[in-house]
Formats: sequence, structure tokens, C-alpha cells
Amino acid sequence: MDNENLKNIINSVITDCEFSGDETQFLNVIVKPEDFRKLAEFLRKNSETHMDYLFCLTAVDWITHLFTVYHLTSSINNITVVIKVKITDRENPVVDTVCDLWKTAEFHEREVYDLFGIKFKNHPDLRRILLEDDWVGFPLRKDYKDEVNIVEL
Amino acid sequence: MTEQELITNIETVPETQEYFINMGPQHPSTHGVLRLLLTLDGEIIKKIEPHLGYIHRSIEKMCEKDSYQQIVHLTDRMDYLSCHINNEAVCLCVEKGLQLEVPERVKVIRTIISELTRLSSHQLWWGVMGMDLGAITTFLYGFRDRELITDIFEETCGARLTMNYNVPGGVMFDIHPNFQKRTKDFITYFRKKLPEYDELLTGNVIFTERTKDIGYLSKDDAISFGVTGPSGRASGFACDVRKRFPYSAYDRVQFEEIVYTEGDCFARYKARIAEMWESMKIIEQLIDNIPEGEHKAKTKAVIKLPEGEYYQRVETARGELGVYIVSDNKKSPYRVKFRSPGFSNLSALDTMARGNKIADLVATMSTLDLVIPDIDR
Amino acid sequence: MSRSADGIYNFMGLKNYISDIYNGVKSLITGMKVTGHYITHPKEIITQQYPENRDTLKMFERFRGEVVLIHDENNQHKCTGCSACELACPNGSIEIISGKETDPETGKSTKIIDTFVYHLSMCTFCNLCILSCPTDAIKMAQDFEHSVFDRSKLTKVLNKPGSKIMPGVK
Amino acid sequence: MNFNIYDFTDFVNSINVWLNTVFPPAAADIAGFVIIGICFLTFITLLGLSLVYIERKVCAFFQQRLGPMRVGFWGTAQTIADIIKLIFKEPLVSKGSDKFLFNLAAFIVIIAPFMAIAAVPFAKGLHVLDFDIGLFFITAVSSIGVTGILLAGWSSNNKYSLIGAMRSGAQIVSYELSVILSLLTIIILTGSLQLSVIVESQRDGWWIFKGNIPAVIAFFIFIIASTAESNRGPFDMAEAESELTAGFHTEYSGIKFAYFFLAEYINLFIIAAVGATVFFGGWMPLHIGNFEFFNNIMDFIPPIIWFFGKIAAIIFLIMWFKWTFPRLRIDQLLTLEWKYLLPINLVNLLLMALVALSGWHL
Repeated sequence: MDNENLKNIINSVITDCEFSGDETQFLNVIVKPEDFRKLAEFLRKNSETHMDYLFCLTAVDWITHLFTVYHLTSSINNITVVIKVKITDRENPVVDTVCDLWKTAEFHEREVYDLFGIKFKNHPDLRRILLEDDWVGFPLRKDYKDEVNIVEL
Repeated sequence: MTEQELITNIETVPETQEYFINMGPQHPSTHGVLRLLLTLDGEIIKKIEPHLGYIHRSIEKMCEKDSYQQIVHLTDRMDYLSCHINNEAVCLCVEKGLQLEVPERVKVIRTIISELTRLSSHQLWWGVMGMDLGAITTFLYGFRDRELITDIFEETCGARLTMNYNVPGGVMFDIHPNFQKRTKDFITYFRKKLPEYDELLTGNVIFTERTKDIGYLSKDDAISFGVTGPSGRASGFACDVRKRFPYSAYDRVQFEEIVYTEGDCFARYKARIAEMWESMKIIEQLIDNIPEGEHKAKTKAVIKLPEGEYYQRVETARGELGVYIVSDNKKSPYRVKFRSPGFSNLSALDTMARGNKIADLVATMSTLDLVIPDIDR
Repeated sequence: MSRSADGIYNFMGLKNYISDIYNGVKSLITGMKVTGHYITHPKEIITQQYPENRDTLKMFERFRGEVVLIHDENNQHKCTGCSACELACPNGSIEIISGKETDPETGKSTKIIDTFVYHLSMCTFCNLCILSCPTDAIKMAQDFEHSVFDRSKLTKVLNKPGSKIMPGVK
Repeated sequence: MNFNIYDFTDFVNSINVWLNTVFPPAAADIAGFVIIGICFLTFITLLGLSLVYIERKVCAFFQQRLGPMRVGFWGTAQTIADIIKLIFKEPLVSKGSDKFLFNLAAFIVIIAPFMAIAAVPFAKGLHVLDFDIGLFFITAVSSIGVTGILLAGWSSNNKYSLIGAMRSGAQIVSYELSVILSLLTIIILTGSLQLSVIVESQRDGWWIFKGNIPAVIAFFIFIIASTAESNRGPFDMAEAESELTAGFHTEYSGIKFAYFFLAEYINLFIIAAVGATVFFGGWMPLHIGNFEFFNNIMDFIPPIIWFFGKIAAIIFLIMWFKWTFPRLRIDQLLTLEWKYLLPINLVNLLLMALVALSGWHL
């Protein structure tokens, strides 16, 4: 299956999404938080796509908005798609969890919550994972300031 | 007493109480500062809750301040046992962004050293695995053989562990004149010593009893948890990046992807032992055919990646390492994410060890081959 | 001997039982042979007795022990004070305090180093400074015995007192 | 021809007589106790020190290392240096632990082997207790040590220690059976539990050679079971440093830890001594039937050397196990005992009875 087919399939599930990925290696699709869960469930459960391997889950802070980035691939067909969920609400960013679809997401979502402060709705155990529980702020956000611990060279 | 009475009697035995035990952060078999909160019923494990972050050094945050050359040496400190492979991942990712074609010589050198790194990592793992199960002698034998590889590294790369041999565009220096001879000597030596590993542990009845049918991970779970590397392949998940997305010189060598379907500790053990044989095969194919040429492609002093996102996956000794660089055309990346194999592998520990005994947890953990800095980053 | 579900003793199990014992004992003896080989071959001992073998211990020439500024016999070095190494260092372990020197003949002032400070305690031996040096003034030395009782001793000044830049190095 | 120069009976008697002439009878007994106590204290200390050193060297050579080399010639003073260090260490008692039992445990553990060693015959006439249930006494007394281990685990207020202690309890209860049954196999032939009689019965050959195949099987079962009983690798479930950090002695430090450490090595010695006495004739030199010439040559070697040589061989074998094999799991350990060693042992005992009845032994 090539990227064009994949685009059509994704378009059949949700209409409101952007594609990019001409210059980079994988097909990128930017979706809204409301649509994300639907798309993820479809890609995981549909026999045609069968995206059972979530090999990277992270987030990027673009100051105006946040992205959570899901790298998905299939263990059967050689197709990869990168789903980016665009979150505009910086104060209270919420995305649906996918840790029931891919178990690895449980730890990765906790990491993203820990470092970016993005909350995952319905996550069974959303706590900080790398930092201590009483840490203030989310260090990988671009507006994070910590005069004590970060030494600017 | 009739059988029925016996059963009812058993059922009326007062319930045992569960209790918690902290395994780590200082514990001999967590191989670093990993803390596992175990819920136990007697010796049976009911639940495992890993607590991470004891050596979280915010490498991803540091990368946002550093230049691309400087990032490379930080990755030495993630999975220190496959440091060269980590370096290579970053360099490949940067080269992908720059659309830079590295010389053939570099590709071959990188592949050989990657495989040597994998060998040394697996040797250490084998030693530590034996030690975790109580056979301390294996630890010394593993280190004995690893020492020869670190000597090769020291001579060519300048350091034994955190060698930082890669730079974007190539390798730091050309290989040392002794490199080929030493490597070949090592391979002939190790081909004789590896069967000894089998004699000491693989065939040993105590060892097989301790590892067979312990820490079972099904194929579906392996994929869902993203358990990669020899651990994933022992569950039947064919996830070898070297085969699926060949990089460097892996497309020109013949080797087999080791896949077992048992999914237990013994399969993971066998997968790693078999991988050592495959690694030696790869090195033997390449060591005499290092093409002549430059050891480094020309790069600018200040590297700026074009705007965009770059993802590079490599196969470290522990599994699939992904480097995800988001660039905004500045001298340091906008965001770097390391998808470390240990982090995903650890998340499957609860599923694997639940219902087993404490001693089995130790065996399961050592077959997962966790390196804590790799998990915490 | 194992009992099947209907309560009949199954003597075929006895054969397995004995072969289990036989194979188990055999595998144990195989393992003991390996360790037995090494205890009877003391020549294969690999221990290096470190402080005793200091005289014969030679590090590989590429081994990275510490950064040194190369001085020749006239107490001259090649550092121009361009601070490329300072910029290349990921940890800030190099600090160059530069001064100005006026050439008595031409009257032009050139930048020279005043002190080349090297914090060994912060160095990760990544070799980036050596690569970045345009004049090859610094190199990695092979000394690895860095332990001291006072941490301040790890901050070193690399240019020797009274040293000068080599003529002709720009 | 009999070599009586190595017979210590007269020597021991003369000391006894001398004591009785110097002191009144009651005081003579007490003086005798004191002398024996001092002798054994010295002996045990030296034994512990040298066994620790030997173990370190042996394991080093198994692992292609040199072992301790710094202190003294070839590191011979290393263990002495360690003992000095342990004496000067602070004896910590953790909060919430039962202090009385915590301190008592260390002493119980060291007393048990101390008592057992009294019944060991070192040479002809050179033993403290030689009564008709000698072997029974040793096996009974040496298992008192497990009480100490259980107490140590219980009183430490540490879950790791408790698990280790419980494992140890289960282990010793099971393996005690095999030890005694394997010894019984030989008792069938000797007909006595008295150690001096057992040794004398091997004048024309050791039981391991005379006793046919059942004796060999019994010996191996004895070695396995007694290694397990003394909590040594590969059966060191109670310590299991990669699982339970240090098991029952996790919380001990300083000299109390040294007691546990020393007790392990003295237990090792006692196992080897019992094994050597029952299967290899104790201090009895190697004799082959009526081959007088050979027997006389063997008699030239002092019995003490025979005895310690045999012990050294058995200890080496046990160390070889420890430094080669991985550790078993606790349930496998019990499986090994109840499903393998015990049935084999019982069958072996029957066989031995058959051998003894039919007179197939030599």
C-alpha cells in the first residue's frame, strides 16, 4: 500500500485533517484532538491497515500550539504513518489516551505528561514518570524557566 | 476424609496477605538505579510497578541547546553498552537531513564497529545474566572476552566505553593500522570461546529449569508493548531494523534475523547467543573489504539542518532506537526525541513477570537486558 | 512414576525420570569441565596487577586522558586564542582568557591567550575541541591517573608560565 | 605391623593424668574444658581465616583471576585484614528490630558448628566427644544453626531477610532428610553410629570403595544435600544476593556479620569432615585389603594429613559446584529433594541393605 491509498483511507474516516510528508520520509497527518481517537482506533483495528506497532510517541511544543506525535507502523505490511494531534489549548491540553490500543503508550504517555503537561483522557495511571512527583512545571516546554538547575552556557 | 472435604478444607484456609517490597534503587539485580515496587503474595509476584527517573539527565533538553556535533557525545551516555550504535543513529539522522552521502569506507567502518559493540554488549549481558542466576564465574568470562573488544575500541576510537567515534558525515579518525588484524584475531579467538558459553549455561540443567517457560511474552503483547531487539524477536516479532530498513552497510552483508517463537526467558537467551554468531559473521564479511577512501565527508563547521522532521531507526543491542529530530533551521535542533528500546521493553516487565516468583523476576529482567541510563535518558 | 488421570501408575514415566537425571548430571559435568579447565591452566589468568605494572603499562596513542597544550622546547605553543575549542566544548570545560599583545615592530596588536583554563572535572573526553582547533595546538594526552584529594586541583591552566605563541602561527 | 607413633590416645591420657595430679578432680575437669575450649577457639578462627582465603583463591583461579594479592605474600594476610576491619566496624542494629533476638541469632549460628566440631575425630584418640551416637549428634547439632538463621531473618525487621529465613527453613527441613538417609546407608555396613568405630571399620579399605555402587550414590547425595543444608551455592537460596540482596544477614554488620560468615565456612568444614569420616575413612590411611606392603607405606603418612587432605578434596569439590552452577529456585530446590534425592536415597538404602545381607560388599 502506498501513501496515496493510505491518504484515501484516512480521509474516509475523518475529513478534517491536513497531510504533509512530501519532503520527509513518512506520511504525516495532522488531526484535531476530537478526531484523533477515532482515527487511531480505525488504523489499529482495520484489517487493511493493521497498525499494531506504535514505535514512537512524543510531543513537540511549537509555542502557539502543541503537537503530540504518534509514529505508527504495521508489523505485517510495510506502511508507516505519523499522526500529529494539534492542541491549541496550552493551559489545559487534553488528548484521548491510546494505551488500550497500544500498551506501550501507557509509559510513553506518562512521559509526555511528565515533560509537556499534556493530559491523556482515560489514562489509567497518569503520574509523572521520570521526574519526582512534586516537580513544578513541564521542562520540555519552550517557555520553561529554571534558573537553579539549568546552566546557560 | 473424602476428596470433597479435603477441597473445602483447603478453601477455608485463611487468606494470605499481600505485602510490598522495594526492589531497588540499590539492588544487585536491577543493574542500576531502577526501583521496582513489587506486590507479593509469599514469593509470588502480584504486581510490578517500575519507578524510573533516578538518573534522568534530561538529555533531550540538553540537545535543544547543543550543536549537532555535540549531541552525538550525549548519546554515548544513554545506552552506554551500545554507544557507537547510538552515535551512529544521530549521525545518520543528521546526514539524512543534510542529504549527505557518506563515503563507502565510513559505512563499512561504522557497521563493523556497530557489530563489535553489539558483541561486547551481549558478552556483558551474558556474564551478568549468569551472575543474576547465581553463576558468578560467567561474569568474569564475559568480561574477559569483552576486554579484547574494548582494547580494539581504545586503539581505534580513543576510549573504551564512551568512545564518541562518530561525527556527522563520517567517523572521527581513520581506523588504526592494527584494527583489521586485531579484529580478525578476536573473531578467531571468540569462535573458540563462544561454545564455552553454551557449555557453561545454555545446556546446564539448572539454567534451563530457571529460564524455560518463565517470563512469557506473547507475540501480540511484544508488538503492542513495542518490545524490540532480541527480546521482541524471541517472541516472534520480526523487528530487526538491520533487515527491515537497512542502513550503513547492512544491505550488502548476509546474515540471518534470529526469530524464536517461544517468548520465554530461554528463547530470549538463545536469541542473543545466536545474534553473537550472526554478528561475527557480519564482521567477517566486511573486515577484509573495507573500501579505500576518506573517513569523513566534508561538512560545514556549523551544521544547520533544513526545516523539517527526521526520523532514523537503528538496531542497538537492546532493540530499536529511534532518533526523531525536529529542526527549525538553526544550529541546534528544535526538539530531539530518543525512542529508547529499554523504555518500551521495561513497560512489558509487569506482564511478563506477574504470577512468577521473585527469582523468576530476576531472570526475566536480565533477559530483557535493561540498561537504566537508556530508560531514564 | 506418574499417575495418570484414572489412577493407574504409569511406568513409562520412570524411563523419562531416569533419562532426566542422566541428562541433568551430564550437563552439570560439562559445565564443571569448563571451569575445571581453567583452574588447571593457571597460564590463562588474565589479571593485570595495575599499580605494579605501571612501568610496562602503555596506553594506546589515541587514548583520551586529558587535554594538553603542546609546548615545544622553547616554551612556545601554537594557540592563537581563537576560542574555537571553547565553543566546541559541550560542557564548558575550556575557558580561554585572552589578552592583547602589541608587536613592537609593526605596532599592530594581536590577540593572544592569557590563560587557558581547563576544568578536568567537567570534561567528558569527547575530543571535539581537538577536532575544532585550527592550529593543532591542543591534543589528548594519555595520562589517566587523575584522582586528587582537592577538587580545585582539577582546574588546570594549560599554558605554561612565560610561554609564547610560536612565530608564524596565525 | 602397626604404626602407633601417630596414636594420640596415650598423649591425651597423659594430659588427663597430669591435670588430675595437679588439680583436684572437679577443677581438673574444668581445666580440661578450658584447654579444649581454647584449642577449638584457636582452631576455628584459623580454620575460618584459611578457608576464606582458600575459597577466594580457588574461585579466583576458576575465574581466571589471581584473587587477593596485596596484603602479605600472595594476599595471605588478606583475611586477617578483613577480620580487623570487621571488628572495628560499627555493629548497627536497625530501627524496629527485635534487639535481643537480633543479637542472639548471630551467636546461635556460630555456636551450632562449634558444638558439632567437638565430635569430629581428627586422628586416632584425638577427639573430644566419642560417644556411641556421634554421627547422630553432629547431624542434630549442626541443624541448630537454622534456628539462628530464622531468628536473624525474623528479628531484622526486613522483608528480604524474612524471605531468606523462610527459604532457609524450608530448605533445611527437607535436606536434613537426605543427609541422614545417605549417612544411614553407610551405617548399615558399620552397624554403629560411633565415629571411632566407623573409622576403624575402614581399616581394610574405605567404604566408598568397599560399599559397592550404593556407597558412591550415597556419597554424591550426601554432598548435594549437605551443601544445600549449609546454604552454600548453588543452593544459597537464603542469601541469593541477586534476589534478596543478602538474605537473612542483610542487616548485620561488623563482627556479627563475621559470625555468619565464619559459621558458613565452619559448616563447610564439618560437612567435609563428616563426609571424609563416613565415606573416606576419616584419618584412616588408604588401605587395600591385605596388601600389607602398600598399607605400610600409606601408614607412614600421618593421619592428620590424611584427614585434612580428604577434607580439602571434598571442600574443593563443593567449591567447584559453587563457582560453576547457577542458583536453583526455591521450588526447584524442593523438587530436587522430594522428587529426586529422597526417592533415589530410599531405593539406595534398600539396595545397600541387600548388599549388606548378601555380603556383596568387601
